[in-house]
Amino acid sequence: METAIFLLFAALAVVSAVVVVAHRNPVHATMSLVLTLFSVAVLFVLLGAPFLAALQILIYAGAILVLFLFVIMLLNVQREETPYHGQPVQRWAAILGAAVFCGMLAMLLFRSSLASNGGAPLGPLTESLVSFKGLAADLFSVDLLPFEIVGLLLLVAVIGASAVAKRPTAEERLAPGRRLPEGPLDGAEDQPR
Amino acid sequence: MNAGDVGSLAPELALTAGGVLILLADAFLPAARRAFTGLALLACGAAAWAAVARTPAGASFGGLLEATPVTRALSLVVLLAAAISLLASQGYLRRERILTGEYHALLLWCAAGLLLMLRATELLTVFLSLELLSLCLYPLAAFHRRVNLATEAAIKYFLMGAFVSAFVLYGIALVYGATGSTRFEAIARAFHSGGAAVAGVPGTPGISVLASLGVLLLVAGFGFKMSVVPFHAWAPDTYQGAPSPFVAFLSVAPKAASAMVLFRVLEAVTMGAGGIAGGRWSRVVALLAVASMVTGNLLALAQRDIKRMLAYSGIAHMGYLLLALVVLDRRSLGPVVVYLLAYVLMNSGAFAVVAMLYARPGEQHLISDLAGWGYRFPLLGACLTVSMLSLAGIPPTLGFFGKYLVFLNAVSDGLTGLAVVGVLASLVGVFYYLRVVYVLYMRPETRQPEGLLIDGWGRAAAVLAALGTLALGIWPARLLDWLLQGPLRP
Amino acid sequence: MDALLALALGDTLTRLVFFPAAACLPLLFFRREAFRAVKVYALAVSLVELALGAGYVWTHAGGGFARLAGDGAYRWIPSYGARYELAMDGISMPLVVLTVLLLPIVLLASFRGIDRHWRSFAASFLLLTTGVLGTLLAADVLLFYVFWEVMLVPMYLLIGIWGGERRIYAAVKFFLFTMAGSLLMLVAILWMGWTYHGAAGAWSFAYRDLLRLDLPPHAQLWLFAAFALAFAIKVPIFPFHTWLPDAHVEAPTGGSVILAGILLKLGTYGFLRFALPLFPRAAAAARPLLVSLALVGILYGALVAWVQVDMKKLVAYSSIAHLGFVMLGLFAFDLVAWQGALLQMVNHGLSTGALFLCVGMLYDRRHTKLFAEFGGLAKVMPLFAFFLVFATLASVGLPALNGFAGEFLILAGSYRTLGWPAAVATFGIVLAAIYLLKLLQLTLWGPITKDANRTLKDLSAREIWTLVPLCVLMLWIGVVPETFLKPSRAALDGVLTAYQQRMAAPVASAPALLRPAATEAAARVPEGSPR
Amino acid sequence: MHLLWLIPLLPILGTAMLGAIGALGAIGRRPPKALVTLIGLGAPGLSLALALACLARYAAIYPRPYEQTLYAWTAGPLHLDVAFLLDPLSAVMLFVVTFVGFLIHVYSVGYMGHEEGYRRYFAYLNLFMGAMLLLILGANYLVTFVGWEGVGLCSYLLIGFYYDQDFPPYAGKKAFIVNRVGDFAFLVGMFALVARYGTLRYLDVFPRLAADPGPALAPYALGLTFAGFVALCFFVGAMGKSAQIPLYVWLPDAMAGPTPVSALIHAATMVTAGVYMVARSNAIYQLAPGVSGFVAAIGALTAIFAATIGLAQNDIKKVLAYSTVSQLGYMFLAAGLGAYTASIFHLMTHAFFKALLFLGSGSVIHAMGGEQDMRRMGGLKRALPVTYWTFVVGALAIAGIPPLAGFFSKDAILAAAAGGGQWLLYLVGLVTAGLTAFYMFRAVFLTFHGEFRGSDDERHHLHESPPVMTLPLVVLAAGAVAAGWLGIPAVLSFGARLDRFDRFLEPTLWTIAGHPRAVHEMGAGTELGLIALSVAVAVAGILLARRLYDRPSDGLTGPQEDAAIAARFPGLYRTLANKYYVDELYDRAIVRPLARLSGFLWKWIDGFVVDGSVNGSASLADLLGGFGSLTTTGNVRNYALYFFLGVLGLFWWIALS
Amino acid sequence: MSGTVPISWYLVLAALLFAIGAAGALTRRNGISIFLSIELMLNAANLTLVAYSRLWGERTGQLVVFFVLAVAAAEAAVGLALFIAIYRQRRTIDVNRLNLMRW
Repeated sequence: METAIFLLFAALAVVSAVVVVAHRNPVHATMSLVLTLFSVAVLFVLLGAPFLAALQILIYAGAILVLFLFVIMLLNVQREETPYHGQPVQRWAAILGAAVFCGMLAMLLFRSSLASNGGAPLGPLTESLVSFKGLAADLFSVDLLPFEIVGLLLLVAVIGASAVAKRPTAEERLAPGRRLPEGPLDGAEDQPR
Repeated sequence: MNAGDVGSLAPELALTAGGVLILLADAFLPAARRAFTGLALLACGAAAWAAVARTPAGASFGGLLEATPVTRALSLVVLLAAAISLLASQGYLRRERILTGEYHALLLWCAAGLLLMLRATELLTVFLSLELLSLCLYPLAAFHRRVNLATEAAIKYFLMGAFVSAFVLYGIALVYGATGSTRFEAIARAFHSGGAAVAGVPGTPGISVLASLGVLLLVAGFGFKMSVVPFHAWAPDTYQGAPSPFVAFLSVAPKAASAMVLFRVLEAVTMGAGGIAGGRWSRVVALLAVASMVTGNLLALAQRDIKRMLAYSGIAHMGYLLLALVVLDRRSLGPVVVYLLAYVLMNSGAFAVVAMLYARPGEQHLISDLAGWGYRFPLLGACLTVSMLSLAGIPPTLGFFGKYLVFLNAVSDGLTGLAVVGVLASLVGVFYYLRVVYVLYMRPETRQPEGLLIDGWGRAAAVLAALGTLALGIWPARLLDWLLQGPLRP
Repeated sequence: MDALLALALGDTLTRLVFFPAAACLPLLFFRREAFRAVKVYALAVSLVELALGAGYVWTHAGGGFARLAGDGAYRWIPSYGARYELAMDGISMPLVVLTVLLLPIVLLASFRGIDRHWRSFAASFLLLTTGVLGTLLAADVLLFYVFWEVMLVPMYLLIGIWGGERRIYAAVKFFLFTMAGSLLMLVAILWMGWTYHGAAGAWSFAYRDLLRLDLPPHAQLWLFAAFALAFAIKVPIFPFHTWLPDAHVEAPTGGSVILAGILLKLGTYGFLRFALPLFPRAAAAARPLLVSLALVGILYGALVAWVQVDMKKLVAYSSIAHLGFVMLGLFAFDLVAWQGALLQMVNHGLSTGALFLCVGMLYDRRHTKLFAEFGGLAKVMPLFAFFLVFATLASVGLPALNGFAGEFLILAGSYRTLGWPAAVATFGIVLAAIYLLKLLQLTLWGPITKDANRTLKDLSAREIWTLVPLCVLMLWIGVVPETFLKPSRAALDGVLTAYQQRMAAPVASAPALLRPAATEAAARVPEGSPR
Repeated sequence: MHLLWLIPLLPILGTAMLGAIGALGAIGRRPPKALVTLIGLGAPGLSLALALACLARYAAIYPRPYEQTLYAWTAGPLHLDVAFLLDPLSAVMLFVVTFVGFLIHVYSVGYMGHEEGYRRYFAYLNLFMGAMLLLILGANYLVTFVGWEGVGLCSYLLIGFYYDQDFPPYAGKKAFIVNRVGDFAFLVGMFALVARYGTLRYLDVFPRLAADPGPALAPYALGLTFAGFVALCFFVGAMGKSAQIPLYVWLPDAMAGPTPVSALIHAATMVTAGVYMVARSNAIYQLAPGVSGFVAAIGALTAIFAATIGLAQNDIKKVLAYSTVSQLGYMFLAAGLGAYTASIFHLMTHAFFKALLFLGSGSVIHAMGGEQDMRRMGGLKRALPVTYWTFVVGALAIAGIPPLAGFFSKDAILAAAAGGGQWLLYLVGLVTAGLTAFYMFRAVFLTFHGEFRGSDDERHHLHESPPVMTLPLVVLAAGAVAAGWLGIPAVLSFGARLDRFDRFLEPTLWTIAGHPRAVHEMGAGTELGLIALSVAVAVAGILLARRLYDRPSDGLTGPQEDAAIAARFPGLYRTLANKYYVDELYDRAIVRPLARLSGFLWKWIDGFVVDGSVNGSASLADLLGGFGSLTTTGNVRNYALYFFLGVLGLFWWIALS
Repeated sequence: MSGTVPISWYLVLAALLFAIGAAGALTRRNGISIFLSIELMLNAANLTLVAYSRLWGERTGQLVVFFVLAVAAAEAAVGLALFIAIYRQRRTIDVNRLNLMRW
């Protein structure tokens, strides 16, 4: 039963992942990433982390990827990329490298972590592992510091994003010898030598 | 969470608070913008004071952070870089009409992230603070919104950074998988005993190659932040495009913190294992060091843009720095710290001058544009010269002294061969550093200065750096005596 | 702190070394265009420095300069064993005096030739002096290295800023050549410090401590190679010499004088002070090589000098030949030869310096150094002719002038220990006559061919005053060399005997041993607070 | 006698003073000529007086040598005194140099009177005197060498006295360099002595050498003994200074200097320094018979070689120059044969008559307004009687006509050759004597007899020289007549020991155990026969010259006669006239190859090999950098790939290790 | 559920996903696509962490994942802002064409 679920969603994850990296249209890629994330979330459940699974779907699929879609639409870049022109070396080196990487890794993994639990099925899921309580407790005890850091991190993200994305201010437009940017998405100047 | 923990966070808190204050001021009384630099400097000063005086030595947050003389020293190094960069920024931001609070805030928060990272003794904390500072660096690189190069630099930096952080995270996962913990001392124990770090769990007999891969990914990740060959390629583009005064920070501070983390990682792996594993890792580091020294110097030779040249030279310098980490022992830290301090002073100083002397951030910063300006701007010329000589490792500058310690360390680790490679590489280096000097003083002027804004802050930055380089180079005894209390004793 | 004060103000080597550097600071307060004031100030400073140097030598002459004595040792970088220690003995004394003597002369000589950036010019010269004196007086090997490098920068600026057309090429070449050698020397120094640390348990780069190291022969060979390379490039010895002609041709007159007069000596001085005493066995092993290189230098330099078309190049190549004699003398390991070599270092500084001054005077007048542009000058510039002939004869090695005294002792001494190579070297004096008389022939004698030369002014009083002291010294050394041989005798003897003892001692086995301090007890000075 | 040191010093001081008053010239006031003359004559005059005084005092302690040490050079174990030695040998030289030298100074006052470089001239000349006196008074090789090079310098300066012309400075340079070749050997010899005995003092080194002459030397090869090696070195030195084959080439060119200079330096004193040095080192040469033989051979060869060249010269000074060379050869012949006293004897007489001849020629040139070509002279005896007669005396003296000086000294040499059984050398000497007589009188007849062949204004310009010039001529002529009487051989003095000269010099000759000095035993008959023979040859030479050039049977004037001879033996004549093409040979064989080599070294070794490799490595680094920086493509995907592959590579490496 | 599926399967799956993501990040030209691939890699890492924490039976891994989710969000915000900015100036986010600076 469990094995079946695993195989099903593993396959789903891989396939959709391939679509993510292979599809020319960012929108579709994003969509299939949602699929991948979902199947991974399922695996989280299998691994006894239902809370994370939920977060995965809520935050990732729910928030982040929507943001992606929004930007893609905004920049309206979903038109087809001309297929990987140029740099064939780059492409093949990348694919080959990834294959080798994955291969070596898989080999080692089989060896080592088979050794790790001797092929025997894992022990039963403990309450401490699955329950939200433990997690929540940790956040305010041992992992308090990371929690605070993440708080600052999010603030930084907001400020940083706004600082980058906002259009040049009126004051900046007065900067000597520079063309005034027009339009909502405009600011291109300083053509390089 | 007890008082001690809060106290141990004092420097970071100071910086964060400074950033928040500046943002608020930016929002509510924009007239005060001229004062932001001063405010930010105050925050840095407070942080420095806190780091030295207020931070209790030892672990805090249940061992997520530690405070040792080394971390203190490195904190000061980072804050020094921040201060120089801030001083240099004022004029630049005003000249470019982009003087807003975000800049200072992000810089301060970035410094906070760095302080956290170099004090963190646990991988999760390390990762988070790494992300924190990276997320500050990307917007700062792109801060000059009207300049194509800046945004492009930021994009490149961001894509590389995200890509690499994925690797780092995977590395953390693998290490965690092999040892069952993310705390360095636990990891060290695990590597030592060759078993699991968590009590009552069936340990893996012998740390598998997977663990090594994990460590390797971490090394690569922080090697990337330090711009070590072959993880270096982003540096030249980013340095060239990003605002010069910010590069004064970018090119030094993250390297300092990353070096510390790198040391911790390698220490955890080798201190215990020693023997075969130790040999393996010192071979890796040696390889990276040589690659960086040779590549960095040779490629810098071909540069005409001073910022790119400094980027490649930075790569080379990280190579020298790694020489000290080839054979890990407590002795290695002394050279590392001194070298980083030297590097901060001379490199930030150089970029501070560059920020003032080049008025067109959107274009190439050709060395040849400085022709004859050594006489037009005697002070800045002198400062730049000092920086160059120091980078070239010529006494009596701190740069020489740093090299001296690094090479001495290498020699006394029995790595005379590496030291020889190092000096030969630095011979190549002398050539392009001298180029700047002779362009400054021995070539006739080719262009009139226009649109420059050279303010007292900037001069202060340059002079501070140059004087520091010279003074500490001539009389480093005090500095060392101070550094060498605690674990640095050779 | 008060110790520092005492060092800075007392009659100490420290004051001697750092006074010029300190005297640079007031230069900041001169107006940029106030050349006249700067000139006067710089000259005054140099004269004070000369007084300081002479005074120090005078007051300390009592000890006979038999062994290194100076301000005592101070912690400089205690944790890594580097110390600040300046000391002088009969080996460094003559060169120090030469340095402080040449300083005012070159400044005076530059008054007309240098027409821009006088503040920087004066500063460069003063800093250069500090570097040179420090190099000569450092009694701690690391300190020596530091000064050795410090010297480069001002010289680089001198060549690069006030030089001729290809000045940048020359300056960079000079810098890189020297760096190439000295960087390897740095590694060797570090290695020695570490070895000492291993043997004695404490870091030290002090000269006298490293002297106590008894290194196994193979280690000595490597270290010697590193040191010798650095010094050989500075001297310069044959295959490493090509930076010299370029540097000389491009450098301003003053730069050439200092370069030839002092910087080159630092190479030979380094051999005498460091390479030979520290690695006796390696030195002995490398002797055939270096002797043959010295011979090559003597003959090669002479022959190449002969076919030059540019006066300065001729003189530059002649320096190669002359220093070949010095190298020969050093590797004769004979007291007579060493005395000659040391004397010859001074001689070369005087006579070649004078030659460069003369060439510079012509350059100031005609802005060319090519032989083809001159000829028959004796008619219009008799005084100049006199001085040029005088200097030329001095470096030809005419008896009763300084060159002869040095060369005679070198050759006489090295003949005793080396045999025929000395005879071969002696042939160098014939070649010297050939190319130096060519110099006279093409500049002074014959009919005046270029009209521009008919109206040349003879030497001004200023120019005469730059040359007179040199000529007086040349004559003095030539007639009564004893005055200059005596102070260095004891010191050289000490070095030589120490060398012979160590050659007699059994070969050290790795790892390095520490020889009992007793053997150096003679050469020790009590450490610590200044006396 | 304790003022000995003043003798060399005075002329040097004279130079200094002349230079000092020259400095006045720099300020603009020309120094008064009278003052120059005063100093220029006063200094050598004083030292002449002193010298005579010292000699008088020395006669008291004779034969004990008197040594005076001023101060020392000390370098390590080596002690070299600056000291003077007065012994018979140096006494003779001292007399000759100061006496002849002073006369020539006097002569110069007249000769150089109208020259602009008057002061400079006397400065140089005084310096020369000083150096020469150092040379001969030196108590060790070092001091001698100082003088040795000093005179070399002065000859350089004086040959090049007319520096604003092309040739004289060149000739001076040539002289200096050729001399340097000799000095090189001299130095090596000294070094050898120092290395072995640690001293150069004559009174030390010779006994030490005699005591332990050293083995046959491995390093020096040539199968020489140590003594032989040193002797050879010193002789090579002498070759340079005294113009012996193969180093004689500079002397003829040296005639470019003012004539009194030629008289003083290149005839009377400096060029004889080599002979003096060999005689001084007689102990060494006695220890090295082989080398002595070599010396004799070279001497003989030079004598006849130069004499033959002298036959075909038309420049009066050139004739005298070659005759000087040939006479010097004579002296070395004697020295080589072990007859050191004879060589010094000849040296002295030669100093007189050769100086006389030169000054005479100078007087002629002076009268001819600078013309030196005998073909443009002739019949001058009417215009210049004093010059003529003194010149003839000199010619007779050198030709060896009794009872003039040359006869005795030359005879002593020939006797030595014959007595030593060296008949070949004797023969050479004899022939040379004949040739000498011939070309000297060729010169006499061409110059003074026959019709004047110069231009008219020259004819009007002709006049006898002023007394200040003729007086020295007369004095020297007297010397040329009488000087020989100091050494009248026993066979002519009917047993009375009149050979004072030999006996005077006797103490300076060292007797070395196992090396008996050549004492020639000849029957009085043989000796008289030989004397007669040599006189006959000389007379024959004179008569032949007279027949050809004075009263030509075929009515040809001298030059035409030469032309005729040239037509008869073209090859031979051209060879002689061109001095056997030796200068050309040296130029092609030594000078040019050396120059070519140097050029090669400079352009190729320096420029190409050394600099090439340096700059090459620099540009190689630049190239690598250039290509290397192409890897920074600007495309971030590539950067990521580098990272990825880097990780992969390291991972692979670790996984394998 | 008592784990009948060996942990190694999860790990291999994660490795596979990571490799796919890496390959995508290296081959795509569209900046956003690259960023997507990177997100994929992050997720693979997460999976590994969770799997290991299951293996060790302790929570650290899960906690890390929890924080990483937040980090990913923040990264996305900044990154996308950057894309907007560059698009403003260059009208493209094709990294092949973002090469004003090179060599």
